[in-house]
Amino acid sequence: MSAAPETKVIPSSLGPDSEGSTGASSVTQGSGHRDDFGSRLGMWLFLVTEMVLFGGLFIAYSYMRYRYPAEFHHGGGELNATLGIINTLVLLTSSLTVVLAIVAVQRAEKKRAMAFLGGTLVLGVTFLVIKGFEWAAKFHHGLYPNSAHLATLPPGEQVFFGLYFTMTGLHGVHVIVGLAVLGVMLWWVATDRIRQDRYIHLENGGLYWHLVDVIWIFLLPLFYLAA
Amino acid sequence: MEWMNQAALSAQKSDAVFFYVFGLSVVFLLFITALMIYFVVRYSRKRHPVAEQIEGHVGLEIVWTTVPLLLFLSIFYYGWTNYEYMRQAPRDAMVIQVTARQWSWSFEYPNGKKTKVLFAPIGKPMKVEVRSADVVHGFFIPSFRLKIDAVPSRTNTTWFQATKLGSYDIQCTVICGVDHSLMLSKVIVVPEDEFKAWYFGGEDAPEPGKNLRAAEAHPGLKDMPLGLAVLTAKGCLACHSVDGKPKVGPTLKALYGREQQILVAGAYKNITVDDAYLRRSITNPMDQVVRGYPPAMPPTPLSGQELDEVVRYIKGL
Amino acid sequence: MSSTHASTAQPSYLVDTGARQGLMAWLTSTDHKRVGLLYLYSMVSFFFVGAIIGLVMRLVQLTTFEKLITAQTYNALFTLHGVIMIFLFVIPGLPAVFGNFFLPILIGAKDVAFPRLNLASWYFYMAGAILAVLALFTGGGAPDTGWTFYAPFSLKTGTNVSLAVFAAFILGFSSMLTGINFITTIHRMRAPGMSWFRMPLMVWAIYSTAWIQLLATPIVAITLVLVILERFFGIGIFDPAKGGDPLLYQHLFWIYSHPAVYIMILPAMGAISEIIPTFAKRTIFGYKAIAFSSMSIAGVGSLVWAHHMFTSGMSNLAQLVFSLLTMIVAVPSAIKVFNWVSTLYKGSIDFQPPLFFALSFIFLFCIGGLTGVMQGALAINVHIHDTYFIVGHFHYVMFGGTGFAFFAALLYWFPKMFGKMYSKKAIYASWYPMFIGFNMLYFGMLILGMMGMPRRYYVHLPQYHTLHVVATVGSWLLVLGLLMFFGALLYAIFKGEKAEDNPWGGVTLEWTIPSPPPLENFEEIPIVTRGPYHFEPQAKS
Amino acid sequence: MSEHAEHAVDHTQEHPGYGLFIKVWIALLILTGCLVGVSHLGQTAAVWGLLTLTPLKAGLVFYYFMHLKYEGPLFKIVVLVTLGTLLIFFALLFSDVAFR
Ligand code: HEA
Ligand code: HEA
Ligand code: HEC
Ligand code: CUA
Ligand SMILES: [Cu+2]
Repeated sequence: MSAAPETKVIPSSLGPDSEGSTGASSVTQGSGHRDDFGSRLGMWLFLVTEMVLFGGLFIAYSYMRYRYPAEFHHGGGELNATLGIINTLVLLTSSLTVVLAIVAVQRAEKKRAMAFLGGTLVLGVTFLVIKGFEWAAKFHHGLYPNSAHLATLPPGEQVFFGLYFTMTGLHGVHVIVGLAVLGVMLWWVATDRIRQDRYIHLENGGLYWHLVDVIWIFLLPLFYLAA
Repeated sequence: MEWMNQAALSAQKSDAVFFYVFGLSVVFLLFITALMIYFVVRYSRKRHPVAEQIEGHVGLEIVWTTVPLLLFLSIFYYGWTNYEYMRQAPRDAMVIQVTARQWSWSFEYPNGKKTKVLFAPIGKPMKVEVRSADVVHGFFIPSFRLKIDAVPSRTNTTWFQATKLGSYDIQCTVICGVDHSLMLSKVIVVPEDEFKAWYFGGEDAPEPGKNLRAAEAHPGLKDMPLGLAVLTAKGCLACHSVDGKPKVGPTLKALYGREQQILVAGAYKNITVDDAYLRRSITNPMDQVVRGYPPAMPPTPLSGQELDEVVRYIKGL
Repeated sequence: MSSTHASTAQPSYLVDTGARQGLMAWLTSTDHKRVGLLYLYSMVSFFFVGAIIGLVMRLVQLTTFEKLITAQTYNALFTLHGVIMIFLFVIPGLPAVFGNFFLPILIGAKDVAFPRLNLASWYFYMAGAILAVLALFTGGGAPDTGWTFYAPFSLKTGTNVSLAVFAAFILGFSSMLTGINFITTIHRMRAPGMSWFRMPLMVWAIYSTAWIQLLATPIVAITLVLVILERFFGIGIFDPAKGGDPLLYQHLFWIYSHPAVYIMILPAMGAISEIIPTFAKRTIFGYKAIAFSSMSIAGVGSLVWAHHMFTSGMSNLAQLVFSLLTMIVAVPSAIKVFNWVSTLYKGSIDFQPPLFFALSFIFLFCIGGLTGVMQGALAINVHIHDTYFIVGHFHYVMFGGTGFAFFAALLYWFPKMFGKMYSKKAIYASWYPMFIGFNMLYFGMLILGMMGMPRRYYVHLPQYHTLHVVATVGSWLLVLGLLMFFGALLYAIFKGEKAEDNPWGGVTLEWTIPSPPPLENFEEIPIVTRGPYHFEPQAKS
Repeated sequence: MSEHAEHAVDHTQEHPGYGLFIKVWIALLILTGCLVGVSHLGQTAAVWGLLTLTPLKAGLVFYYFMHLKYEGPLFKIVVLVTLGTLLIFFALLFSDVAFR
């Protein structure tokens, strides 16, 4: 009595497909084609989690800023805005080079693609170095979580610096991860694993790097400019 | 039953909403359960061999979306109106400062009197301002259906107006460490004149509700050795036992003459417990902390005579 | 019966075909069915660990263990019980087991979109679980803060909160990766003809769950990271001594942890929506209403978090808003309940163990949900917040709800997964002690809470003792029932009769393939031409 | 069945060239300059700059660098849902913080 839903039969050319490395056998059903769209969807969904992750911190920031406007203002004054702005330019440019690398790959300009990616890596490292100097200066002035000096500041400023170190620190971690990912991409471009007809990994790696950039776009005014 | 004891206005308000929701819930639960059982029996395969394929019914969907919605909104509204007043104390309410700390409560009245149990005159609005000295605690009087958290760095307020004489439990409801479940106190509702006599009386005016408290709060306070009575009244026994049981602080049993390590100014030192040490431990607890214990003991002001009694009592343990 | 697959050439997924054999073949398999079973075995094991701790806590309330279990140990016990049950049992819950196993089959796919990521999620899960267990024995000992890790106590306590919190972080990661995988799978891998409104309701449930996992889990991840940073570096965001705010912690924690309760219940509701039509032999009542209610639970469920904080000293406005939204989120659950019951109407009901457990689910979930509504009403909440009433509520929804749905789903799909049938008599027999014990235990808790018994209490005042005894006795009955239940299933795995391909007469895609399914699920990808619960009008009785 | 439209979208068709992205980059630099300039005008101006220019910059990166412009509706919805969720979290949280 129980009838199954009427099923017709279509030949399927699908086998377990080990192509690609993010998706393994992620194959659009019945097409036999690898599913770049699916991979990008997966990446975007991952970016969603990253956005919410930092979103949580931004919410914490605005909560605290609402409570301590004056202290945040004062804390922001202690930061080195010039370094922050330079770093913004560095990161924006690195974002550009990534997207140019994709264009280059699409046009099968391998050398150029490698140059662009290499440029991104250099810029990313520059960002970290500048950030390192900035943090070092703060530490030098006794401004780091739990420091004796910080304990003498008003509570709101302690929170400000707590947030500053947490948010820029977490962002820094993402920069490092992004550099590692793009390093692999560079390697893959060099070895032709990424090429004109197959560059989904580079696209996904680029998406990640851009998101890291976007987060910094928000961090700059929150800490250096408008605080 | 004891627990349905509505000892304050807030209890009546809360219970009214509760019975409303409870009634609705019982009706719906019985209805749904009865319907399920009826269908299972009535449309069992034996009685009803051929199922009818009914895809749905828009009218019904609308009904069972809007009816529950309206009921839920009524619950919300009733819950809100009966609650809202709890946050706004009447102007003439007496303000009591409640301080929670691991693991005790203390109460301070506008005239500076401090107590370990809360005295409240019947029929008078009392505003409580709850603070915490360390972690989050919860100030909870079941018989008043009243609860407000004690959050460090904040002052939370609520108020109550007791409607029944008696003594009611105060419990801590937020996990705050090992002795969370011992963080108890009482609110003692007394006739107004009795309260006034204590409140406006001097230093040594007898606490109100004596007859109540002797029985309920500290059974046999009168019959105790003086030292023990002080320990009890001052709340020391929240952290110290006199029978050797480990609690937050070291036991006071066989303490006198014991050899132990204490932390003085950052370094450990071996000492033997003697009179002077005991006195210092009690008056300035932070100066010397016993190894293995947290520096958690609050300084408690004891009169000279009280201190003598306590030390004598500890010696004898 | 349409068992057209008797002569299938493909071996079942349970047979090792690759180079690796035995355990290694399982630990390295990216087959979604095997990953599902890995989750099943690990989760049930953790469930037992958590359950035994629950049992011990009940004994503590009888004051039998006063010597053995100190107040500190008790605090560690309920923390661990909560962490295990929440993060290792009900949150991965049905999606990790049945979602993994059946999601691709239900939509006519050969696997999930990212099979290796899927296996990786399981490893993250196990890593988190192992860290959680390690947290017991290392550092300052087992955490004693409750599963909510409220600051500033969690910042101050000397116990090993950092590691436990880190474990929860890893588990959250596992949960997010699963969510990503499932959403992509549902978007990309549906068989031809399987349009959105031809998807079985389990798929809808998993889809909405996956969105919550994506949008809420990162918040708890960052919150837990902040707790760790706070403990190691003292960044001060939650620490009032430094200007931080404990309420911010509570907000961030519940922004995730309330939606998490819907992560727990939605797939359970999905499974119920599969079971009821199959045994009523008729199409589900109000398919779209149920599908949309899943999505709206996911949506509105993300907006009610602060109903856990009514007594924390929030603003009046926030109390009003969150109490109102809490009421609204109950509506889609009500819609589901009414549609399920209506699905029985004019069916031809074949009363079998899975249906029995599904109906028990409805009953217990209603009690849980209705007590939830009581908690959402402000005037009541100020009384019952942080009492045993809450404990009763969430055991009703999590154990009576998700737990019983888990059991129902296990009974329903067991023959498909293992190709064996269990003894129905034994299952029926296990229901009685389980159900009676359950209600003694948790209804007792509800009354205790109304009386004012606070939760997380090592010792209680004398007026609460009688009901604690009742609850404890109930817990023994419950154990008895559970032992019978799992005993019967365990016996069936090894000695059970061979199951038919379609023992219940179900019509969703999983019943068109052999039991147990072959490695590739479908020999040919099916083409779907109708809705999921299409029962042919029956010819004869 | 919009999904099948998704399948059909062939991402590899018209690719934007180098020039477009460089223009976007220049726009981003200019916006950064504006942001810095505005922040010297005082606290309120800085906050307004933050509230308007920063999302604009982020939008450019999303839209062009992250190729959102060239994707089907699904990805746009995903991003909007995420931002919407965050916005609601934010608003509801402030129903507490701002009214205490
Ligand atoms: C599976 C998990 C799950 C589920 C599904 C729910 C569902 C609900 N929960 Fe629950 N809840 C928890 C798990 C869950 N909860 C946990 C773990 C805690 C405690 C955390 C801790 O502190 O440790 C908690 C705590 C908790 C609180 C905080 C209590 C406090 O600490 O003060 C509140 C307050 O509003 C609440 C409300 C609700 C509501 C309104 C629902 C609704 O979704 C329920 C909707 C369902 C129904 C309403 C039933 C069916 C409907 C009908 C039959 C319609 C007819 C009815 C009427 C017209 C009345 N829950
Ligand atoms: C799904 C979630 C879940 C489940 C199923 C349970 C199940 C149980 N819980 Fe639950 N509980 C929680 C989630 C859950 N709990 C949470 C989140 C908390 C809050 C923690 C906190 O405060 O932080 C809590 C808190 C909590 C408390 C409150 C502690 C307090 O506040 O002081 C108590 C008290 O009794 C309790 C008891 C029990 C009991 C007796 C069971 C029983 O139902 C368990 C019975 C089952 C068994 C005993 C299994 C039988 C099987 C075997 C014995 C093994 C046999 C093996 C084979 C056959 C292979 N739990
Ligand atoms: C909040 C808990 C708490 C309260 C209340 C408390 N104490 Fe203590 N007490 C401690 C702790 C913890 C120690 C151990 C650390 C230290 O020495 O400071 C201690 C140590 C002591 C010691 C030294 C014990 C030894 O082994 O050397 C004495 C004596 C003492 N307390 C007496 C008292 C008296 C008398 C009172 C009441 C007026 C009291 N305590 C109230 C927590 C408490
Ligand atoms: Cu104080 Cu619990
Ligand atoms: Cu909730």
